[in-house]
Amino acid sequence: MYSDKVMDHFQNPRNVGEIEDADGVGTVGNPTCGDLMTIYIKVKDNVIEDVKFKTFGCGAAIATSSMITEMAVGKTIEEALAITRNDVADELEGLPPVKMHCSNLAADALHAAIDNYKEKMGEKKPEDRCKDICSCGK
Amino acid sequence: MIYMDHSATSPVDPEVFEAMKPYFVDNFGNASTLYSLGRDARKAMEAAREQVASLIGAKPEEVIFTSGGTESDNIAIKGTVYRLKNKGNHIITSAIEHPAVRETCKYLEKNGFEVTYLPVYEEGIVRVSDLEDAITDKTILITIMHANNEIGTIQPIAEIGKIARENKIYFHTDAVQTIGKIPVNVEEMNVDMLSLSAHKVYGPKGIGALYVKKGVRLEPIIHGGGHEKGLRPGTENVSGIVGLGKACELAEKNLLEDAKYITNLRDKLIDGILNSIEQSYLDGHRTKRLPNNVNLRFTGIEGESLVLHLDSKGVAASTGSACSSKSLEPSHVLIALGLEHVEAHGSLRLTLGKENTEEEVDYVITAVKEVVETLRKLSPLWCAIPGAERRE
Amino acid sequence: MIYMDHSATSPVDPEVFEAMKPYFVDNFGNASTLYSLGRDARKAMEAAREQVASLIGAKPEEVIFTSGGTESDNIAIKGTVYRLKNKGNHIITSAIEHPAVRETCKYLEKNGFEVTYLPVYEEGIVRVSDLEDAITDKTILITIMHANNEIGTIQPIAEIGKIARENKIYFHTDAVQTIGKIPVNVEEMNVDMLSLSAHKVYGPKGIGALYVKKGVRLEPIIHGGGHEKGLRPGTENVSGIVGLGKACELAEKNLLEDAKYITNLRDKLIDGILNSIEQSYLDGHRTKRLPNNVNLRFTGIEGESLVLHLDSKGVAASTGSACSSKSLEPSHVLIALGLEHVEAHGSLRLTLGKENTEEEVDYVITAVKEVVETLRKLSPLWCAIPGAERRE
Ligand SMILES: Cc1ncc(COP(=O)(O)O)c(C=O)c1O
Ligand SMILES: Cc1ncc(COP(=O)(O)O)c(C=O)c1O
Ligand code: FES
Ligand code: FES
Repeated sequence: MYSDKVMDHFQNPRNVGEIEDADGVGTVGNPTCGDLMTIYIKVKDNVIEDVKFKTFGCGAAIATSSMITEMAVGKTIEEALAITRNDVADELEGLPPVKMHCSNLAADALHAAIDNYKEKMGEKKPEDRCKDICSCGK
Repeated sequence: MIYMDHSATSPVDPEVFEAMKPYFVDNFGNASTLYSLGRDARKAMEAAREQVASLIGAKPEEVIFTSGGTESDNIAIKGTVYRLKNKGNHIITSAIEHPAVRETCKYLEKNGFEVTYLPVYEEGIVRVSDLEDAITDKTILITIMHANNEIGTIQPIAEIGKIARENKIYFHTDAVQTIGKIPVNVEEMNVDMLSLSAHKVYGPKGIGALYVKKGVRLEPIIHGGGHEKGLRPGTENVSGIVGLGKACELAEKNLLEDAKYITNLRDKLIDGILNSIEQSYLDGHRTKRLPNNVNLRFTGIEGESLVLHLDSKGVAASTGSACSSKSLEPSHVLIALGLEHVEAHGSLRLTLGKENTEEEVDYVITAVKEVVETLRKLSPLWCAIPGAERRE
Repeated sequence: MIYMDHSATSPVDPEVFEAMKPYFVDNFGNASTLYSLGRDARKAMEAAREQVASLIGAKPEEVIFTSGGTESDNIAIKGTVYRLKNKGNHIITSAIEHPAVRETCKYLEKNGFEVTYLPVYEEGIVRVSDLEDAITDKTILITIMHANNEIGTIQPIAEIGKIARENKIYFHTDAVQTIGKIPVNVEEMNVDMLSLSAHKVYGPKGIGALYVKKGVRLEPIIHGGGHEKGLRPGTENVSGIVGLGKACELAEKNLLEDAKYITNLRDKLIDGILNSIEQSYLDGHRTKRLPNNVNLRFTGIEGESLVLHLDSKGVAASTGSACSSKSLEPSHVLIALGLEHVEAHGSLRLTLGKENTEEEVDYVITAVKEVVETLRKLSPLWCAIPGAERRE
């Protein structure tokens, strides 16, 4: 079902975690639909220096999150914005058709983090964000 | 590998395979032919029919061989309602049926039938009073499973059957998950039709049976050469039938002993996990469940990831998470329990078999704990849960 | 035993059985599960799909696994006409279809569809001009078998398919008797759907496939868990599928060689019997027939007796006699050839396989001669035939 590369990123996800003083944070998805992804970026001189993620989701969701952090790091903001949904899937040597939306999610999360950076909205504390994104009502 | 997905399928018992073996290369006769090779095949088939009948307390002539549980369910349901469509158009079922029943009902709903899906409440069990309320003078069929494949809850079939009889309504039960696990007796359960499948009980895949009570007439859904009283035409799958028969024989012989052994493992597994993992929950009634069924849920975790990580630790299990399904819909069974979508995503089903051991159960408890911890570290939901420990 | 009933079923080739073996006790995984045991089963299944596709010149994704030829025929026919019932209600078939097609058509006739049964004339072959005449603007399906199971006659499928395409009518062919015996290529034959069954080609019973051309959509007749693109739900019969795949692989590899060898045996058998038994006749076209089919008739003889006597001489064969059928109706195929009932009663079908030898053929010629003589001695019909030698 999953390529070896997907399984590798799923089992050994790169760049897991949060960046406390992130310059941009993007959250997409909805836990009700089974997936929620947050990407944190640290930017210096228009270049993405550090990326971290947290994901609730299936194997593909975790693997695409991990993959996109590797793809984004070292890229300029413009280059990172140019990473498409398909690029992530391609880089992972393909995804099952039903799982393509997971790669959409990863690209969207990265773009949302960049938007956030651009809007200079990175000043909120991570704890607050954590509360904001949890819509499961608990 | 530690196999804990017996409700998905079970290995063929070596004794079953031995029984089947002669019917491939050597005794390959077509059971509907006149010559001795064919007659031998017929004899083997009829012996198997007796073995199946014996397990469920039926007469051999009440057993029809099919290609599996799905087909049995379809024949029973469509066969009844197509025949009785002039009498009424109402079907009663439960909210937690297997897709073989559920999708058949959904299809019939699009074709002029009305279906009531009885609720199962938090414990996953239908209430007889709801059934009584649902019956109308248009009701022609009640189809409610004996035990659920996901959460293992056992339904009050005998009581339901009694009400069906009193109201002269045909009653079908899907016993695919119960044969060989708990006693199944068509007389005591008051059923008119009962579906079963070999591969859930250490028999081969692609073969099943439908019990049809004497006097009950069904319209076939597959037409052809008149085999199996016209209800299931097609050259008989002799090796499969022999395998089903042997599996039923073994199931009957070992039922009580196996059930006791497996219930013990089940309870150890449930307690072990609930006690060692915070915010873990059991789905479905604690005791009115199959001896082999464990269905748990962990806050902040998605099931497919859980299953894949367990696989890499050598444990085969399954989940009701939407992300593991073709439709990306979460399990309708978990939703019927009143769970939120996000909760349903975190479910893990471990279903035990006779070859599992206490050591395996211990290993699995530890493995689940480790995987849950790993995944919670990645989970943006976990940190958000009030009271949950935050990593710094 | 000399087995000459290969059109009823064939032994499983030992190589096929070897291929299947691992998928019972050891690699027993459910092909729809996430963990490695399930993924391995899935891989084996998909490899088999390629083997089947390769034999018939299809793409793997155009092959759906079913429980056998009967189910494939039912899915193709009902699946098409239920979908297209708003476009028209007319089906064209032949007068000599297998019951899997014929009874399905008869059932549909009772449910609002109209069916034309094309005649096959003395030689047992439909005429394309009759087909052209039969087409109306209500015609939604043509279903005509590739070769007949009783008399072996081969139908002009490519031509029929061409006409179907020109008229934009779906075309299904039942190729259960032809795969592995003569070339089958879905492109060249212009078919939209094609049925096949493993057990006629040295594979196991209870497994078959339906080719569904890309873009052709069918309504399922069995509902459930969405397996096989929703067209055939139910836990996949992995060992059966692997067996079907291997059987197709072997069939493809050996087709031309086997066909040549078996045609030679067939001709020897036909000539040997016709030359040595008076008032014996061949049913169906002499050359436009399957390499392995011999269908004969002997004045004054009833087929069931013939088959039982041959059995006691160690020869397995079959008959189209009514007395051997459940309905006591003579074969509709022989009647469609224009035979009288009494003639149809005397038919003997010998269908050869790759393991038959010249010596077996010689033995069978003698055995048939002896049995025919024995039975004619008992037959009140025989002495009544003008010109026949009277016993004194
Ligand atoms: C309760 C129940 N009913 C029906 C089925 C279908 O059986 P099969 O896979 O043999 O078609 C299953 C298993 O898949 C089941 O668990
Ligand atoms: C021409 C033809 N079609 C269909 C079938 C049915 O196949 P199965 O017995 O696999 O259902 C057969 C054989 O019985 C056949 O000869
Ligand atoms: S997160 Fe649900 S399918 Fe990927
Ligand atoms: S003679 Fe007895 S059934 Fe025909």
